[in-house]
Amino acid sequence: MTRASAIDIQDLTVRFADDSGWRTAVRSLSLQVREGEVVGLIGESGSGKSVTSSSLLWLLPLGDRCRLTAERLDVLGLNVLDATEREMRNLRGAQAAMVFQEPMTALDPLRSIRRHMHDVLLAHKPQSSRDAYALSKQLLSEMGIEDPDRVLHCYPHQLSGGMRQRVLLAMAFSCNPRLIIADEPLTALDVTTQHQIVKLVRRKTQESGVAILFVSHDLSVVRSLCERVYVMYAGEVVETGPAHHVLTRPHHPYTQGLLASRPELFAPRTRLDTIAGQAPSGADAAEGCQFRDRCPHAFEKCSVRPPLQASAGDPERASACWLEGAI
Amino acid sequence: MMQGSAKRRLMLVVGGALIGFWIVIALFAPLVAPCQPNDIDLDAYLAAPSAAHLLGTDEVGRDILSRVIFGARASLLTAFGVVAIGLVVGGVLGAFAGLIGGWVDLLAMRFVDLMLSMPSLVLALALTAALGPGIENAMLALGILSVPFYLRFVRSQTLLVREMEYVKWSEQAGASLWFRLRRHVAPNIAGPVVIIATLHCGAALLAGAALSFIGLGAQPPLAEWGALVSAGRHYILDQWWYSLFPGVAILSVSVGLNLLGDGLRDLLDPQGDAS
Amino acid sequence: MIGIVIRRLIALVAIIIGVTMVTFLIARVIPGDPALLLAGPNATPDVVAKIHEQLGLDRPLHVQFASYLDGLIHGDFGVSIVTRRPVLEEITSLLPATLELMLTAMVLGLFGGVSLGVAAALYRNRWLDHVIRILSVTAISMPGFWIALVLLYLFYGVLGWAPGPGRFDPLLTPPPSVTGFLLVDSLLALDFRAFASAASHLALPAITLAVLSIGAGMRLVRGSMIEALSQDYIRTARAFGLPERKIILSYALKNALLPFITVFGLELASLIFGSVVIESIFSWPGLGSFVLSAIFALDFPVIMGFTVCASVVYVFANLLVDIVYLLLDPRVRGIG
Amino acid sequence: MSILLEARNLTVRYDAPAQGLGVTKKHVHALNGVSVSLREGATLGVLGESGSGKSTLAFALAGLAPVAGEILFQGKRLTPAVRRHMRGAMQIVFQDPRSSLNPRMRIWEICTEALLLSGIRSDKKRIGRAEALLAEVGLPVECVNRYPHELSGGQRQRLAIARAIASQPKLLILDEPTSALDVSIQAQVINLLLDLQQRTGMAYIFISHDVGVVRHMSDDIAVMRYGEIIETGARDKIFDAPQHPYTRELLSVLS
Repeated sequence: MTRASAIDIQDLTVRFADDSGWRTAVRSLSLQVREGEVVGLIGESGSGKSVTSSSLLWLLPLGDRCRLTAERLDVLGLNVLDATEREMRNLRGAQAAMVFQEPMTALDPLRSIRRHMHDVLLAHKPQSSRDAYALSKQLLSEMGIEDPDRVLHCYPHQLSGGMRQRVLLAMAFSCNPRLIIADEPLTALDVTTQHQIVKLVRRKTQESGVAILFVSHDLSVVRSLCERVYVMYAGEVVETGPAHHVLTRPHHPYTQGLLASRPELFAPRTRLDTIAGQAPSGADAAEGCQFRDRCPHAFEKCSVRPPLQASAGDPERASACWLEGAI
Repeated sequence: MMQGSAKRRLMLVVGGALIGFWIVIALFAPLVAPCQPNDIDLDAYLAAPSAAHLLGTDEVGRDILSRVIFGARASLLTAFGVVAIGLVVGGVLGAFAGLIGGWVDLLAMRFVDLMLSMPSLVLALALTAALGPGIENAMLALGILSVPFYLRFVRSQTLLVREMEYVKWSEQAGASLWFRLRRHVAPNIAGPVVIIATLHCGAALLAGAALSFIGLGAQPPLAEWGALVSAGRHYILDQWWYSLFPGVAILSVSVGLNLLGDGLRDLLDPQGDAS
Repeated sequence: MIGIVIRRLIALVAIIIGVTMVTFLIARVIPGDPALLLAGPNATPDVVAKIHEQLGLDRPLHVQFASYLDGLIHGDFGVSIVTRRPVLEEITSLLPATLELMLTAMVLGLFGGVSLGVAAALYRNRWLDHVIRILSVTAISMPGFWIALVLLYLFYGVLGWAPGPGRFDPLLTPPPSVTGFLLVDSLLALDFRAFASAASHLALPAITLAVLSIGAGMRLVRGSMIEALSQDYIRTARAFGLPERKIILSYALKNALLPFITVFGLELASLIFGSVVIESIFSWPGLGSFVLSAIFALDFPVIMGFTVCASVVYVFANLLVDIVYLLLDPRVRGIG
Repeated sequence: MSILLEARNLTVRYDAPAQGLGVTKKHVHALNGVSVSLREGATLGVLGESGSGKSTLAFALAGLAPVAGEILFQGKRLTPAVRRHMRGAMQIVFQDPRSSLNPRMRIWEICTEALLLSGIRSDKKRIGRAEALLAEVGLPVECVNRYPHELSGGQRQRLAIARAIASQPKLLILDEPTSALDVSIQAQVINLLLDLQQRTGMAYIFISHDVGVVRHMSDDIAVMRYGEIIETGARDKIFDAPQHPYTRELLSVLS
């Protein structure tokens, strides 16, 4: 615990309004990423993982329809809650960069790759456009792009999804950030392309010592890439700990169910274990454990919300279940 | 949020109320109007608004309020007529072209491309002039020239829905063209078509009034809003009320139709607040 | 890219022939017999037959059309029945006045529409947005001829800020004609009194014409700007710390203006129509007034000539718009 | 067991549109000489990445794409006339349960569309059948009168399955039926499909990019790339000893 923290979230709550009322997307969430650490954030759709990652760089559409409260929201030592617009701009891109899920729409269709990259480089460090070009070229080759000159002159629609994601990664690494927030960066890609990008990210992290918050729903990718993991369900962290341990011997019934329902674990053409029912739809759910309606172990005490408590046998691990350690 | 849906409802209510108000006025004009629209009273020409004539009188002493009230009939009928001609002819041809495809579609689209590459209001001007001035001819000209617009819109909507997976499912399950049109395509394009027709109705009202204003539409002594504004233009510096009130009538119906159209669009597509 | 332009140019020729044909049909077939109109109600059949021969109306329709088309190609639009002068000559002599009016209205419409639309989008759902939206609905709902009268009453009749109808102060000497645009000519002659007079006469009719396109323009720009601002690439740009100014101007606005460009070409049609309706109100000595009087004199050569010219200008303007679009959008640039 | 479906040398060519977004191509081979065969009651898994032509294969088999080649179903050559005659013996479930359900129809209307097509017009009969179908796919019966947007993603996919099995088909073409779903919901749908197959003896063509799911569902597997089948055979053979290097690359993800 000697390393300084890259991300420090305490008690984050984000609520959205729609026609039917307020909906809690993230509920008193706490999360830490230390400098140089690769941390996974796992959850199914609607679990609040993308909202959490967007709130770090203050990219939520805050206003009448979206409210955010937190006890602490620090990114690389900057208090994001009170930061000025200028401080945020210096943080974004330069020290903390973000990569998104959809490489197909994350780039402006009317701007060439060269101008995209120059925009980022020039926004954070005044330099000649010749230098920016040389740097862009180098960054692209580091991302495994063989003909960076051609790619730089392309427009986004001329590149495949995998290529675009490489470009976005190159942009993310362009100012030597200390933190990268990757929001489902692989989901829209083919399996074989995913494989290559994972290898690339792993190499780059080892080289640069950047901290990564890797948001995903893919258990196997997170297990192979991350040191620690947070598992989210219905806006809350239900379990956390070293990735390998949590994703092989989960403590929380939800994580257990999630792992058990993967077809890979079963003999072909047999029934899978499933989590019954479906996640709460978000309109402010009842008090207590959000998972209790789907949980095989639910009992009376579950009507009170269980805190995230450290595991007795392993202080690195914690889960939000009254039966922690017992199941 | 609540605010959004309340605003949407407000637009619908205001728009609907304006249109409803004028339709009622047009239907019951003889009951509502204080005078006959063509009653001449040469002693009270160009009178200012007063208790006897709420909106004043024109150059031969006709009651302007009554003429505005009766004018609703001609003005609204023209606008509705234009939309009806365009919608029925263009809509049927468009749905047909979209579903049949092939060379029928190709031919129809070349024709539409040609027609839409011309300035249709200018053509309407020439066509009305050729047909001879008159409110029916103005309506006919505007209606005919809006056919390609509806044809293209209904066709594109039909093509869009045709490609949806539920229509594909129906097709592989053995549903006939007619079945798919009736069960799947029609219910799903009805909304957008109604919205477009509502908005176009506002444009048609303005175009019809403009033709009447320049003298190609309604002929005297027929009361029509555009013609009323036109008759009052010579007195605008002294008897401003003459032209003002029929203009306000046009404006209110047109605003009503636009609000109604926008409100319906928001209702159909609450996310896309792009109007 | 060049392929597309060539293809569009070929299509253009077809469209112009089509336009001419439609106009021709409107003028020749629908009203029945122009000779009857010309000869008046009391003409004897002999007179009518003679006019037929003179106008070439006794020949088959397609022959008539071919000869009309042939005339057009050689710049022969026929002779005005009323003024007895060649139609083309009339049109070219009146064109500068109308063009000056329309271009001014277009510039006003463009700037007004884009800036108000962008402002509404940036202040979405706040009071500025609501005010702009109400203004835009009102603007597109107002009949142009009525706006003209209201403006004339207010600014000429009541306030006396604007000069009365006409294009220029009759007591001043107009600047020597170079371009035919009074604004430009007076500046070239360094005659600032003439410029002030021309500008003040131009103000009301230009504003009247511009109101309609401002209303439509701001609706469209607001919508496409909101759409553009919600795109993923805006979020990417923010996430990489680009300055907000840059995000709005280089990323969002550029994308938002693409749909606006196409619509702006289509707006030209309502400007042409509007000029016919409005010019006579302001006694503007342009094509619109001329055509309007031709319509009531049943001066078909003029009506046809005007319709054909307006259509050709319109078609060309839209071709230009398409080319600009091609230049701006790399997604279609590479094709064809 | 007898052969249910035999497709020989299927080829689908799209003329790339002259104008459009993306790269210009002329004559794209979406499907290039593909042959598959399927026994009654068995499952053929089709594995491929985006653009491999696997969805085009589904469309071609369902008669929704202009296809060259020959399809034999229960020994009969499928022509448009034969297809009309055998209404409902072959059905399809699409990937996106959002666009595959008509938003303006009620749930009972959606899942009994096949009945209406086969001439059962009585609403009462259809509602009764709809309730039975909903129960069969594990949807609450009280939602017969609702609209699809009131259902969750997993429920919509159940509804799409109910609609497909209403005509008691012999073959169900499943085009990425679980790809839009979360893992925990995906498992429920997979179980449903396995149960249905066991109960009714339907054959499946199961199309997916997910190696794990395809392996779990299939008896035989065909691996597709660039509109062609590059490797095909029994599941265990493909997984234990993949021949083609691309297959090996795909499967390496699983380990």
